[in-house]
Amino acid sequence: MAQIVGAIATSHIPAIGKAIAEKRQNDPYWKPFFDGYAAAHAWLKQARPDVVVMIYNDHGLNFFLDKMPTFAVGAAAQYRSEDEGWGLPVLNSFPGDAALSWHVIEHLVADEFDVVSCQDMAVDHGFTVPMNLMFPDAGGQWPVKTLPVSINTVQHPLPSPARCWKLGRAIGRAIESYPKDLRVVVFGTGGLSHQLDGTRAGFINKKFDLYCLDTIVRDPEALTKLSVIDLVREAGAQGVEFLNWIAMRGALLGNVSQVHRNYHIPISNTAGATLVLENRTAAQSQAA
Amino acid sequence: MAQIVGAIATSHIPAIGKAIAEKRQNDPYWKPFFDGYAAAHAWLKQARPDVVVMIYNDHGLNFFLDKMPTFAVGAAAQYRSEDEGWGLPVLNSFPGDAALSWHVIEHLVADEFDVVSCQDMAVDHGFTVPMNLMFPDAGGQWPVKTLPVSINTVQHPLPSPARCWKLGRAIGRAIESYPKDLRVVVFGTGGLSHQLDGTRAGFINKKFDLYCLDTIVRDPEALTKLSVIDLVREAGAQGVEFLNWIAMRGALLGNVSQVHRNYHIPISNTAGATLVLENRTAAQSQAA
Amino acid sequence: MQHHDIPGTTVFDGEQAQKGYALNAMCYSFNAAANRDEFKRDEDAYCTKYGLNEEQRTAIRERNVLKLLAAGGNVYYLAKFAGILNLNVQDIGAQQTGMSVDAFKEKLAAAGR
Amino acid sequence: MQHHDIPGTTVFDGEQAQKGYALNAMCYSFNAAANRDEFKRDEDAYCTKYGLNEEQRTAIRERNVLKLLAAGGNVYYLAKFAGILNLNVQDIGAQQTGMSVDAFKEKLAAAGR
Ligand SMILES: [Fe+3]
Ligand SMILES: [Fe+3]
Repeated sequence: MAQIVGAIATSHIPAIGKAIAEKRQNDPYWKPFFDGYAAAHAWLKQARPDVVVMIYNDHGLNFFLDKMPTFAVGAAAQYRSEDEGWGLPVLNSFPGDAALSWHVIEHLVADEFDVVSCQDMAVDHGFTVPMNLMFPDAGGQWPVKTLPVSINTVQHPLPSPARCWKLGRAIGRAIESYPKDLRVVVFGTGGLSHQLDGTRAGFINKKFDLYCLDTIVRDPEALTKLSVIDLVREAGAQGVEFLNWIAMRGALLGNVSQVHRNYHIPISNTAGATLVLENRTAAQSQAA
Repeated sequence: MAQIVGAIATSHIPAIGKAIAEKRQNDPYWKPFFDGYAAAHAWLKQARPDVVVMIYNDHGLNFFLDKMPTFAVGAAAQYRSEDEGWGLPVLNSFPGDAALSWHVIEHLVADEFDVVSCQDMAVDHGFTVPMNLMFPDAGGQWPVKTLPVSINTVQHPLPSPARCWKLGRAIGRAIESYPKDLRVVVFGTGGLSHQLDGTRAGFINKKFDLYCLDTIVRDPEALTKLSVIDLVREAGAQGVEFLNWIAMRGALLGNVSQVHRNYHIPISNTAGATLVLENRTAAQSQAA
Repeated sequence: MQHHDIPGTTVFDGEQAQKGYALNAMCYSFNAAANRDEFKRDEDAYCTKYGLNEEQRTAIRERNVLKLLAAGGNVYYLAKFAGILNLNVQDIGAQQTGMSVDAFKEKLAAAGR
Repeated sequence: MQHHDIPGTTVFDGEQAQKGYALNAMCYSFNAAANRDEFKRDEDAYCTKYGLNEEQRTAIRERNVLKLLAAGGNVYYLAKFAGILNLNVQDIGAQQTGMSVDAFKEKLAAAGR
């Protein structure tokens, strides 16, 4: 059966993609940030995922206001990287696993999640930057299959933290019921606190971010008591991306332990953060 | 407060639209069918709706497999009629009520329905044929505002009858909480039994249709025990459109009585049917 | 994907969808009159534009609905292809069931009695 | 729609969306380089093509982010307009808060200590 061996949460700021494209990882501004990923790379090497379930938010590449999903799940053979308006280099397409996608979609709909299925899908920096960060030696050939899940952060009303948590739980159950021996890592991307628009642009809330980093490991359901407006208030208008982290954490159905954590202010306008979590289910513990 | 005064369920077959466009309502084939709408027209006259909530299924005009919603809710100022591939005359746009749409969307998301919001939307025969049937004297100026709700019947997995019933309940609650004195009628369109594809093309199941027509009035929750596959088996591959009727019925939160019923085989490949229901809530009974 | 034993019926699930995406995308394009005209001018080039595979091209060329379904076509999009050929749902129903159109219509009428 | 008293923040809800659809549609088109080039060649014509109202046109002409937001713009689409102008998020942050870019960057850094 497929197993979720762990999860990685990471910021996905476009400026990171730009720095990678311009090979600036060793610039003084960037070095402390990129160095923070060494522990994640080491963990990924031993985790050996076959599939990455990528929970992120489209920022206006694949979806527009004419048809704005709450939850969208990719079901394509591959996912395209495209120009998002800033002329950054486009990356190689990301392989999908359509059979797994449809298995997940069937389970989510059966669990009463009213998803949008996407058989042709472009994935933006919310997806591509974390892939670039976590697989820096990919050299054009992504070493995993991917399964995108995009959560609406663009057009309020957004799904609540509680709803996103439940989505994560359902994704976890769906993966664990898949009858192929796949090793799966769930990514949750975006955040942490930031705000780009309004006179509160530049808002960062370190105190709340640290609370989120602590709580998401040891008491994630406490986060489901927050409303979307709480997130806007405390984490900034774009800090609502923390919904992706909540869904990611929900997918870990076993015993969860923290492998690594990093917090770095600022990356662009954002409080940058990374979290690596291990998930040990009963099945995995028996096999060990 | 807005009130749902009743509901109309009706088939929406394109051939009806063609017959209307070609002014064939009095042909021998069509006369018995169109005559059956007189009672619905009479009821609508006294119901005087300000808004029609149109629960239907897009058949491949507004949505494609690249982004296939489970539930989509219109939020535009107006909705366009467009060519669906058969060159039928396009109708005048249908006015929307964006404020009401957003109120409904906010409530649905708060009730954990993961809807797609649509700020620019073309509506196909599932929407336009019932409008044409129910407002034959519109003369180009639709006399009501409209709020489209499209349910996926194209790409399995489809939402279950139980899920569609719950959607209807939530729509009913959302409408009844709207602080403007609007008179609302809910339309549920499509069906009844039919199958267009495969060697079972032409399948019609009168017995099951009559069961549906009886049960949807007096014991609608019995229908929530059916699976989508039950509907495919009993009502035909396209008979799954009955999901729209189930959602319509779910929106009627008060005491429901049948005003009119008609059943007519065949219209094109389909068992044509119409149902007019009155909804009396506590508020309405007090006002009477 | 579950397989359901419903006679003469293929449920359009993920498995079917994966087979037929190119074919369905082409037929979805037939909403627009300009696209229908372009197809009519050169069917082969239009099929190439949409990347149809050999099985799908053959089914299109043969106007064979059962073959189009087997190649992953979804009837809602195939109906727009049928529209180009001026075929209605009784025509395609008759074709799929191997009946004459009159016999097919009589079967429908009989279901009502 | 509920109004939330979050300082310096407008929640992009249905009310904002209704104001800004044309503006957001135009900015969404800037994903494609060909559209960005067309806009650069004749901004006025491009705004007309998308049906922007006077308030939105003025805000575009003035490159004023707060005015664009007030006219119903959503920052995710406005970011693509900013990209045409080679402005990054610190540039637009500085503009909206009335600071110099250096002061804005310092404010961000200070939030980390
Ligand atoms: Fe982001
Ligand atoms: Fe239909």
